[in-house]
Amino acid sequence: MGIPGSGLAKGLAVTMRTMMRKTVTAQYPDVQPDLPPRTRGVIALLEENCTVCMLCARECPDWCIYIDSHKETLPAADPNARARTRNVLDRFAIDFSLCMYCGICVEVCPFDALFWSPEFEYAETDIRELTHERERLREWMWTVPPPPAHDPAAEEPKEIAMARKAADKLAAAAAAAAAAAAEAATAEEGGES
Amino acid sequence: MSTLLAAAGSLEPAARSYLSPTGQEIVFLLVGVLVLGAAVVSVTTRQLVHAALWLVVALGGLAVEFLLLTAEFVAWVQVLVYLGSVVVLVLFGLMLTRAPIGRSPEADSGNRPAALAVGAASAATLVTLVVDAFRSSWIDLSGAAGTTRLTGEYLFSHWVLPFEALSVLLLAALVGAIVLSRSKDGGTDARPRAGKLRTGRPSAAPTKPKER
Amino acid sequence: MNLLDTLLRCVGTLVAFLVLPLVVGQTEHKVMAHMQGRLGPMYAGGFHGWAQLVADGVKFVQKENVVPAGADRRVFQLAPAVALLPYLLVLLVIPVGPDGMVGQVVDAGIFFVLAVMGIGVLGSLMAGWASANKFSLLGALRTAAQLMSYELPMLLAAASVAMAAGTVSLPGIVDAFHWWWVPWQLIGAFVFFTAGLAELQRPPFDMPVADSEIIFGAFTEYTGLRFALFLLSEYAGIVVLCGLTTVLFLGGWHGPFEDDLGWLWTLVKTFALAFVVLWLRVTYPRLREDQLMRFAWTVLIPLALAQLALTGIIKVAIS
Amino acid sequence: MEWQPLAADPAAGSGYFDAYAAVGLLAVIGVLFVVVSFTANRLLRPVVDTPEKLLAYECGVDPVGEGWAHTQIRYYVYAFLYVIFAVDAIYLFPWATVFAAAGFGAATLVEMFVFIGFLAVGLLYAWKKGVLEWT
Repeated sequence: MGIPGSGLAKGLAVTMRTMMRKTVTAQYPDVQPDLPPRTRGVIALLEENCTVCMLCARECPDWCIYIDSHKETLPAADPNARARTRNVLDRFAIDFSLCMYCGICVEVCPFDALFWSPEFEYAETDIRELTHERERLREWMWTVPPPPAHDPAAEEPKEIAMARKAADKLAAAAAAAAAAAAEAATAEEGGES
Repeated sequence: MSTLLAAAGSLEPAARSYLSPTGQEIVFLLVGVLVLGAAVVSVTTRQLVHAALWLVVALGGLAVEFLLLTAEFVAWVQVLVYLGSVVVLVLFGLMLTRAPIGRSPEADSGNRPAALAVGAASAATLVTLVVDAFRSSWIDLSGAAGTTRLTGEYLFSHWVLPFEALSVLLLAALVGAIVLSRSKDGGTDARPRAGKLRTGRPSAAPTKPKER
Repeated sequence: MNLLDTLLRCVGTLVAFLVLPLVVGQTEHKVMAHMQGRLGPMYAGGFHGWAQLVADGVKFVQKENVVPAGADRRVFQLAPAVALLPYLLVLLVIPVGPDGMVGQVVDAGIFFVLAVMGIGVLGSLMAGWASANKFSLLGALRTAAQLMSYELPMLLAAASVAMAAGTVSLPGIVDAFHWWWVPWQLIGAFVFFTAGLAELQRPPFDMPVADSEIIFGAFTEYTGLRFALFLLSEYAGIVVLCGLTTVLFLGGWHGPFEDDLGWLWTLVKTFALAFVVLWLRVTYPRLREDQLMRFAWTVLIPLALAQLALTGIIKVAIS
Repeated sequence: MEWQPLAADPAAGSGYFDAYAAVGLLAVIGVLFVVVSFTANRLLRPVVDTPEKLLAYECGVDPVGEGWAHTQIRYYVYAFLYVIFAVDAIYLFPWATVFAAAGFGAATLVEMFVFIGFLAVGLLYAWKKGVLEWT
């Protein structure tokens, strides 16, 4: 900061340089945005997976998930067994005027029934119409992208790691057995000779 | 000197008729009526700020009158000093000391008759003086007599001493204004030395309350 | 000069008064956007949003005109015109090219310009007072204090040029211009341009309309067309300031091929300066109110006085 | 004393009254422009006055108190200083046009320096008194 005014000149240089650079504006309605994976656009429901466990509705900080269900008794397959009951989903709705897109419901769902969809253009003209029923939520399922591939540098998933460990152990045991057998064979040969 | 007088316009009585006024004279009269009207409204209106604004109209009309008399420089001085600063100063003062919108009867002082008497007396004096001094002489408006250059030549050849005295007067006014404006709170507020720029002072330091 | 010619020149001035500020405003949209890595308006008019301000004007004309219940109606409604018209009158006398390419030559020249521009303060004061809003009043007082403080360095710097040229007529000043005036009057040019910027309340001198403190200063209560007129007066002010700086300090139409393209030189210089105005707006943050006042009185005025002394001494030495 | 009547001044080109007639004409045109645009505005705009709309705007909440706030008197000092200095500055213009002319020269320069010197002393006094600074 030797010369007085050099800071001012630096400021001018910054804005001038920015003007010469390419802009970062995306012309949205003309050009669709390039959304990253796991974009939190809207929550989609895979109804078939839902067991009406109510975990999502209970964990939702905004209480914006409405679930109605009834119990249905299934006739027992075996006459000796008890009849089974099962929950049937009557209503699954999310009020997106309340939702704060925290994603807790997606996290807690034990049966992979809730997913993030990148679909974000679901504006309505009335705030009451932002409560979307299960049909709409099911439709959004089609827009859910396949899960992104694992990062090649990431740690292995636990299941695979355990399986691999077991397999490695088995392989090692097999190799050891083979080696022992081979040794025994050579000793026998040696004894013979 | 005589050249300058000639430039300032002939004061000889000329063979002019009141019955065939030129365009400039008509405009002059009309603007004069406007100025008079604005001035009367300015002193009679009961709304403080409106009075100041009517004063703007009156003073602006005067500037136009100067222009019509070819006193170009004086006209723009009128605009710059009276409209641009004196009236603004007046408005400033009014707004700082609560100028309510609408009528302000409490601002009415009881000495209307006295004011009227003083105003009438000074008007009568001025009218008598001007009528007596110029009588039926006509100013020759064909040459522009009030340009900046002519004013400058006149000022710096004949009126240097009053000009220098004026600077002393202005200095006195300046000092007086500062002394008056600081006499109330002088000394109570701890000011840093003038001319020094304070930098790097944290804003948490107990300073005066921020204005708005 | 017959009536038709005068009328044409006046209408031409009015057209310039309506078009040039829009050009500056549109340039501001785009320049500011790109300096912030954005694109700015892109739709109105088709090509890069060139008609955005025209569209804005159409919108403003159709907007409701709200006069607050507590306001002083007539003064409130009159204020935008008082703020706007001085700039129109000033634009008439700014010379564009040699040989009569000017709306109208007025012998008092700069003096006329500065005097008339000073009237604009009244518009702000009227607006602020008549709004019956304390923020407006505060903004009006700030505006008035700022305009008065910065008018003075402008007067002094302009006087310095008048000294150099020996005349106050604007075409006369450009006629007398030599290239070495630029370094000679450099301080004056800086003072004039900076003070003009402050007088227009452009950032970084936009304390009177500081939105984070006093909403929009004196113009808080204005809507629709009246608001648009205040904005128009701001941009017309940019045009006038840049045109004046060009004429007084940068030699107006002087440049290569000045006989044929003199008017183009004036325009190019004016728009280059207008670009600088926009550039400064994007780059610098707002000055604090007390810094603003101190800058005028303790930096610009002493500088202007120094420039006056320099001009006087050199002028007498060379004559 | 050498001076040229304005009509003969080539830079001016036209008579004095013609020049100001043009200025007056432009002023009339400007007023007409304002009137026409407001007439258009009156024809085009809606008028839906609601009491909320007519309230003073104070950051979106209901206005507190009245339309006047206590303000610092400091602004006034600047206005006062300007009046004094403006009177000073206007003398610069007639002086600027003549001081280098024949018959004036250095003496006039010194006269003006004395004049400005007094004012500069005033400015310095104001500065030293701390009127020009707040903090």
